[in-house]
Amino acid sequence: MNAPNQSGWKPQMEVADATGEMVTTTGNRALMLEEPLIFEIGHAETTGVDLPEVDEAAPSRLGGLEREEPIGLVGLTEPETVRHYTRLSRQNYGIDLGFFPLGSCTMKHNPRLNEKMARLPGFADIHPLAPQSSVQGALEVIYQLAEWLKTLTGMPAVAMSPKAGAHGELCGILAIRAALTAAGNPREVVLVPESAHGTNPATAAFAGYKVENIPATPEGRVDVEALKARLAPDVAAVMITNPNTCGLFEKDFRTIADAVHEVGGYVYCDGANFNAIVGRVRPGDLGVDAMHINLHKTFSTPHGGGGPGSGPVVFSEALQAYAPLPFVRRGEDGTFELVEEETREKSRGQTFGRMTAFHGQMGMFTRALTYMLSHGADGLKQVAEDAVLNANYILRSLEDILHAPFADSGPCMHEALFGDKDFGGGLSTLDLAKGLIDEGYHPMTVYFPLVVHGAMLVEPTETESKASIDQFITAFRHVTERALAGDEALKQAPYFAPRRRLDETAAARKPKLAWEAPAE
Amino acid sequence: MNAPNQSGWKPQMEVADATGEMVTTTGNRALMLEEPLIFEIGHAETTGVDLPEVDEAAPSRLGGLEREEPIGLVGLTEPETVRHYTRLSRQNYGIDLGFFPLGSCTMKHNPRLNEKMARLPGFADIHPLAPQSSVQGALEVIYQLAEWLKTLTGMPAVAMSPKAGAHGELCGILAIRAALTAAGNPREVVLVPESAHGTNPATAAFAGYKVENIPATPEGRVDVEALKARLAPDVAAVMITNPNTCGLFEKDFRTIADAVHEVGGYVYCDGANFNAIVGRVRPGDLGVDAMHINLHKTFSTPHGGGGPGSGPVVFSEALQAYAPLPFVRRGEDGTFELVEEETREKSRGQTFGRMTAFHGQMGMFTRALTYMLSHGADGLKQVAEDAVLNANYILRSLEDILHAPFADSGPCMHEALFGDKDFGGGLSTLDLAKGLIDEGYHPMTVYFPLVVHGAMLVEPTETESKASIDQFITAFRHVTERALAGDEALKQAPYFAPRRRLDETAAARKPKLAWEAPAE
Amino acid sequence: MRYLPLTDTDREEMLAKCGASSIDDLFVDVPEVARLDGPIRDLPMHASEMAVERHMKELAGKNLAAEATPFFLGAGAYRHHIPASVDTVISRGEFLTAYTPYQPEIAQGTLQMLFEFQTQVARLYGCAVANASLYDGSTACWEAVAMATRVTRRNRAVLSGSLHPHYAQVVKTMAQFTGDEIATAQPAITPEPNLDTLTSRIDEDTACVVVQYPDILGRVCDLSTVAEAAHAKGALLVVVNTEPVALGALKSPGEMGADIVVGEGQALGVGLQFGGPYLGLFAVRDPKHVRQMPGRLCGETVDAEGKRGFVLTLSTREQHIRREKATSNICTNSGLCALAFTTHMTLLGEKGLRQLAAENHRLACLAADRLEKVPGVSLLNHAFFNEFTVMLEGKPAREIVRDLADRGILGGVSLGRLYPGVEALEHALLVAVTENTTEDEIETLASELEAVLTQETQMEPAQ
Amino acid sequence: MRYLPLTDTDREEMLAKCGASSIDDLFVDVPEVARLDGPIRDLPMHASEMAVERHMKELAGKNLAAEATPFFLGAGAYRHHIPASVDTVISRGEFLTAYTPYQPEIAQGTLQMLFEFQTQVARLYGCAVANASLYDGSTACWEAVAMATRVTRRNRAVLSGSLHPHYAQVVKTMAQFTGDEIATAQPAITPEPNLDTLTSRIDEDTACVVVQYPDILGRVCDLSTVAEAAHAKGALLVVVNTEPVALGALKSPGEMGADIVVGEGQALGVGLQFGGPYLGLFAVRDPKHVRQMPGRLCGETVDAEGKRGFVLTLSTREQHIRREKATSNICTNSGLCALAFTTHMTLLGEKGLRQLAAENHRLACLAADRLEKVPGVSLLNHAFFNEFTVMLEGKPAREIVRDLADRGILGGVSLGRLYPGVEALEHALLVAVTENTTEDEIETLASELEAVLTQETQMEPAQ
Ligand SMILES: Cc1ncc(COP(=O)(O)O)c(C=O)c1O
Ligand SMILES: Cc1ncc(COP(=O)(O)O)c(C=O)c1O
Repeated sequence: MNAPNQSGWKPQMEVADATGEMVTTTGNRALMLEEPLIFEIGHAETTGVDLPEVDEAAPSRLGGLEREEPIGLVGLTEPETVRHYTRLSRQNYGIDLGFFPLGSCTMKHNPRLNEKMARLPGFADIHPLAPQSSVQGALEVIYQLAEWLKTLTGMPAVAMSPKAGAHGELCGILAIRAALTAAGNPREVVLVPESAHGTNPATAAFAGYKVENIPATPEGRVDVEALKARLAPDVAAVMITNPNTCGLFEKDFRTIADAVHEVGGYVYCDGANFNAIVGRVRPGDLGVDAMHINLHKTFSTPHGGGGPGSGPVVFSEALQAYAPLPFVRRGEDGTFELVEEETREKSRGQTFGRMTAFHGQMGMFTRALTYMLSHGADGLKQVAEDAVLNANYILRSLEDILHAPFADSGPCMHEALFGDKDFGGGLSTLDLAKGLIDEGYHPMTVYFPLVVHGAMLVEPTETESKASIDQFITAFRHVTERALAGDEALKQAPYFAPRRRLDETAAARKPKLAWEAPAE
Repeated sequence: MNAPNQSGWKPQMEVADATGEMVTTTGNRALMLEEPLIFEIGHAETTGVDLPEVDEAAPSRLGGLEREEPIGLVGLTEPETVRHYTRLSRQNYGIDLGFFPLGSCTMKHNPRLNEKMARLPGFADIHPLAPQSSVQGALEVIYQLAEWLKTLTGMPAVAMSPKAGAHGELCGILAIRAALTAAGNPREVVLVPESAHGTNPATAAFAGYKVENIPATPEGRVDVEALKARLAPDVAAVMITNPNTCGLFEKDFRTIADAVHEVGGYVYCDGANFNAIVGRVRPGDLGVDAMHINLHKTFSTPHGGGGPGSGPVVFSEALQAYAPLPFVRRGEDGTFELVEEETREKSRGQTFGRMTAFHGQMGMFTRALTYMLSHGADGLKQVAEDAVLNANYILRSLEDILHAPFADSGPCMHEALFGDKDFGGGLSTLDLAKGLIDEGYHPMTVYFPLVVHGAMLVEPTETESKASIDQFITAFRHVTERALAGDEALKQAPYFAPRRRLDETAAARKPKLAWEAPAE
Repeated sequence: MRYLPLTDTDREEMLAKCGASSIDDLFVDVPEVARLDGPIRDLPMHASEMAVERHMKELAGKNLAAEATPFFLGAGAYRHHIPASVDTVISRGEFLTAYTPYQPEIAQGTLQMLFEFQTQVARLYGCAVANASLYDGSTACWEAVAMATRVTRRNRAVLSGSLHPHYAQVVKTMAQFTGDEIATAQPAITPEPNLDTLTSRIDEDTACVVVQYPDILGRVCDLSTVAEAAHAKGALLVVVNTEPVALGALKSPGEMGADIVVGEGQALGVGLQFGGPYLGLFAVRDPKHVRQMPGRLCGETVDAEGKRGFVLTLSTREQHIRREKATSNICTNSGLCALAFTTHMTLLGEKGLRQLAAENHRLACLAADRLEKVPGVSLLNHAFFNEFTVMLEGKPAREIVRDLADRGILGGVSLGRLYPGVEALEHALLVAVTENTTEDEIETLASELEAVLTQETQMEPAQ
Repeated sequence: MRYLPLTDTDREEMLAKCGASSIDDLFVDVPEVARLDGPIRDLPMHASEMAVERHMKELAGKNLAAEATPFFLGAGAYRHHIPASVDTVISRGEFLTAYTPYQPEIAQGTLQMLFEFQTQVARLYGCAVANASLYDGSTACWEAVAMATRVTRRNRAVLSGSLHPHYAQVVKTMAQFTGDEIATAQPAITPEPNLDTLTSRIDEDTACVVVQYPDILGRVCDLSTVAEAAHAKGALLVVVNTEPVALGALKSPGEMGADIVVGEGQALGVGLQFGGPYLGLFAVRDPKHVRQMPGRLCGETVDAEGKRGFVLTLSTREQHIRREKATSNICTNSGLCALAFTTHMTLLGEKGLRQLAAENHRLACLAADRLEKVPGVSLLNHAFFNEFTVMLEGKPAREIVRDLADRGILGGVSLGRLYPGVEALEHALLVAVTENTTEDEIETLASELEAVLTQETQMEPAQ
């Protein structure tokens, strides 16, 4: 296809700017640049690589399955490719640009040394099935990281292979189910607080359990009495997030754990918020049986616009034997061994199986280990303390104008939770969030947890300076005042972003999920 | 200093946007972010590195010259540093963002393989004075690049050490002066066309020559007759840019060269525009005695916001012996040798000396060699052809509405030259340039060359697609029509850039060239 | 601490604002039992970048990087040349340090990229719709089985014997808890997969049949008959692909009637990375199945000014809305790997991908022919793309692989490692070849293999 | 061609628009004699990224990277640890692929960075104003001499004997054409530089005296007396610094009365790079000299809305305005190296720079003490920062350096290489130590040096 492009896309598109004035013929606004789809500028004949021309006469052993029809792909040369993605990137907000207080997501700075180390050929260019003698350094990375995680959590075992938090949750619940099954009865129910992240109930259901809600107290914590009342031999496990999604530490976790253990159940802890306590509290001391750790949160492996993550799961004595394969063991001679199905007999005889092909998110392991070595035990403790201090500072700097439902429940942990009470003119949390976008911020998490109306969950993390947080507070107060005053203009925000508010309803009504050449 | 910052800089700054509406309290406009100076957010006590605390008691052998007074520097942690420079970078325009037709500057795409190769420890982490046996690969890079340059230009020798084009000019003129001096008389005058780049006369003057202008013909080329008329034994050299800065090929270059040689003078060719002819024409065939090559133009080493560059100079037989030190020689045994003062006796006995410490811009050499190997002889020829085709396409697509003084002088080379004739309402080239900024483009070179009123020199380079150039033409026509129509609004452009027009007069009247803490 | 901006003065001022006299006041809710006095013992203290870099480089130095040796490993992870500009793109802070695009007005970069990615994957697979990525091929395989059970309301899945054993393991692991029944088999060591035995296992209770293409032995064959057989019984055909480059030369699964196509996308843009992070690809041929898909979907829409824009859509399938009724529990996926994949694919384009596939096949044919000439080596496959199985006489393949490694050659994957205890596979070696393989390296493998095979058997140290 | 977007169809359409039947029509103005028919012969054709990468890696592999060996080289180029984030910053496309900021409204990133850079350099040097960079230290040194002649309207420069010989060479090379007179001398091998002999060479025709600090032998001493002597005669003091880290511990040249301070900035952010690109620093103590400075200057101003912004200013000094009357012919400078320098300096800050300097000095003292214990080695310097000179008995230092290199140690720079033919310096070895040097490496150097010195002399292959 050699037409200028496949879609008849015209390079110019008359578009007015936010204020309806100052039209540019390109639709660009100086450095705020429009960018078409690759399918609108690429060609089937264009390529950004220099490979030998296909020799049609060459012998083929494809069993007569040659692909004859056009695939429908287009290519760009390197200059066009670099520019296309650079322009797209400029329509994105990231931690590198500014404050990104997305509650429950721990958007902390991603150290660049970690990126550099992960790219060393010795880590990036090795095959998962290479003879183990040729990858001792890689196995040692996994081993060292595992040791750090066990020590930081005070737990005896860890499964490294889960690919993200939710995968870790599954890993933990499966181990619990395996243990219960081995004991004769997998049981039926997993108890989950209303305030829990969606992955908790979804995971329990995926593992074949019935999910029941645990009520919360007015102060935003698990209602221990109600929970105890529900505990019975049909309860396989409770899944509790601690610090919880309201940003509070579950004071009575230990009591809960003991009660659950009493009825023969297990305690799963969602460790997504580990950043608040890392280096200061060991979940193992709280009676946890299984907990996943999001390396892409607490240990700063980059979120990358939605992943990849890594969700190792630490286990108590009781569950250790059921952990999945593979894992790394250090031999007497100091060499490292990857224990797979092949060698399973050697241990974890009761392993419930395998979570994924190969051995987990190596690229994240190297980053997380680099992060841990950089911070050390003292630095990690400081991480938790500064994260919690920043969150409390924000809570106390905003509670006077913004509804803070749990402000009286004591100090918050690493995130501050607010609600949209008293907003004027029918304005909502969403409007405030969009107003913050114009001010140059990524909004906090909105409408989660579900237990608070118009919830706004603000997680500053420890990598923000006081000056940065002070500016955010000023901006947040400014927009909040507009919201309380019912400022109409806020309904239209954002004004300055690459796009105004997008029509999500239309998107869902008749989904357009792939590009199609417009009919001639 | 532990105050939040040293300047009392307030994180918030009420600023209206372009249209005077939609104030944000931060001054940010969504992804268009304001950023203070490091001195306004940094602290003397803050640092982004982890080094041992200074031990005041440690033995000092500084001869009692300890620095007692504060230096006055501030530090930022890594998160703040990465964000500071990322935010600043977003206030910049670069080739990666869009079309950058800055005439005479050859803003072509910078291949990323080149960046990767230059960062290999084997190139980036070696010392210029390391024993030569330990840096044979580096010497081979210089040698191979030198061979490429000699072959592409058809010249017998090359000096690799000049740091940029202007430095190369100096190198060439000094070699000429050395040759003339050796012949008994350095002579007094260097002839330079009015259309020449400012570095040409500046260089000649720096080398102790009197500069005289060569007049141009109405069609934009050197006036050969006038030049011949002026040639005399006092003329040391002529400096001619070919293709010239009007974007034309100097047809009569060979004739001129012969005439100059007849009176015992030398021909210096400014090779900044080599991109138009690389792989298609060898300057050596035109009678050139010395020519610099901007590796940061033709051979795509990045401009980096103003450098570094690299300006190797090729020499004719006549000048070869006077070339500066050092240079790389290949021994019979295939080993490479760096010839320095130490070993000068071995050759270039008459070298005029040394242009710089060490051996030149190695980091640019690796990039340029990578570029050459990628393109090859066929690719480089295509580079010149596509660069010239793109420029002519622009010339012919705009000449109907924009004054193109030399449109009838035949095809242009790699750049198209226009003037601001017939603009309405007192609008000028500058206004058109600022209008293009709003449209999402970096303007062309303006007011150079001096021979054309309100000159606009458009150099597309070969790394732009037709779609990209078509969109530019559309935008350019749009803004040109506004200029011809005398559209008042254009006087205020740009509207959407990080800053509106800046007051350069005020800047020069009382220069503020360093930050100073505001008086309390 | 180079990553922690708060100064001591900041901390004091902020504690004061919080009415706290010390940081401990903010941790009062932590029960006594769980409080630690100082930094955790048995762990090192913070270290400079220089020191950490030394440590990590030392560890990296203990691994034999593929670039440093003749390399023939595959079995679900392939080593292709990744253009330098891919790393430039994924290193852009705006991509690297962004979160899932929950605020679309300032996430159009990620969203448009995902829309382009979904389109590329759908077309590569010959499907209508692809999602925004899953963890990896193996988990995508399980998600496909789970989806098939939802679509068909049946709970029995038939896995081909020549499905990657790790993938089969993952499916079986998950199924044992969901109560789904998984019918598996061992790969038959035949030049061509026996589709009849496979189709014969499909019955009225079968939700789906899962086939790998090319399969774990590198074999390729037309799956249309399997599709027909499955559809005849009201079951879905799930096709698994672990080498996307193959589809630049081979008919797409969609063209052969696959209902769900899943696979591993690591081969493009992502690299080996010792097994992760990788990229799970997931697509469906029939748009009507979209609402049963797992994972995120990016869709086109318009903004308040009518400009085209992109958003995450159909979220009512997902855990954050649907909770226990979600189609999957996945949240974080493989966003940045998807970016690497789509960037590489954009650089290739239709032309480049076909050239890349052709070059891989050319070299693989070369290697197969050459290895067959080695005494004691026989080629199993009739057809293959860039990976094939050879049977070795004498020692088990696992020992041969170690012998070759001792000679600095990564000669292939022994099926014995993947199928511990399966006699029939002990002597099978899986050899993969890509554009990165030189003809010299093929020659080296052949001659070294010959040397190893002919040297009299001797005990090797355990791997 | 992966870098050339035009398709053949594009080319046809565009040629048509230009009224050309073939590309040759656009090159008609090239005289017959100079036309080439095909691609230039004797050069290879285009190659894939994979092939080029192989070739370049092979060349890189032939060099002994400093990170791979005990390393003690200095003499104007120093190896410090560069934080990883520096490369992140200079790799941002908006910085990397920008040109000189001629359009300030869309170049505020580069301009503000330069303003911050100028401020840092001025403060480091103890000066009022610094420019936006020159090529490197050696050319900055010549520019300083040239500026001094403009300011004083005199044309004689006195160079200290302990100025880096390459710098002296560059100054002499330039001066021979400008007619300026350059008085040079050899470095005297004394524990301290003899300032009296230097000041005695200053007379009424002297435009400036040029002194390096720390000097080429690593020596440091108070230059106030030289400043006074120079000023007494109406001459300027030019101080050259090749190791900016030293000024984190040592009094600044400005404090000692230097009028112009120039130096090499490579040590911070830029790296070794076999000698280039490097970073020329240039500053003046007295603002009144600003209009005689070479190179670009970035200044603060406001935009039409009153917002603070930055522009290139005082351009009437420069070639593009002043042409033959410009203060220098420089155009392209070292912008990206300035960015690397300023980023590294921002990461250090006052505290980090002082810590870095202290650590360098601590290790250098350690090394000096240890090497002095080696039989046949004596320390020359009384005072030094992170580099010092040792005198070796027996073989010339140049051979010792080669012997050490053969043992995989880069033990220092032999002054013999810098001063060919100068007897007195034949046995002098310049040893540099930075935070990158480990105490083990110092021990290794000492013991290997001992081994080399004691082994009986034998002919070495020419370097
Ligand atoms: C509280 C909580 N639990 C679980 C998860 C799921 O983790 P992941 O996204 O890594 O699967 C998240 C992440 O958003 C979370 O915030
Ligand atoms: C025609 C011409 N000559 C000389 C130069 C000077 O080259 P450099 O900037 O590399 O010193 C330039 C660069 O702008 C130029 O365009």
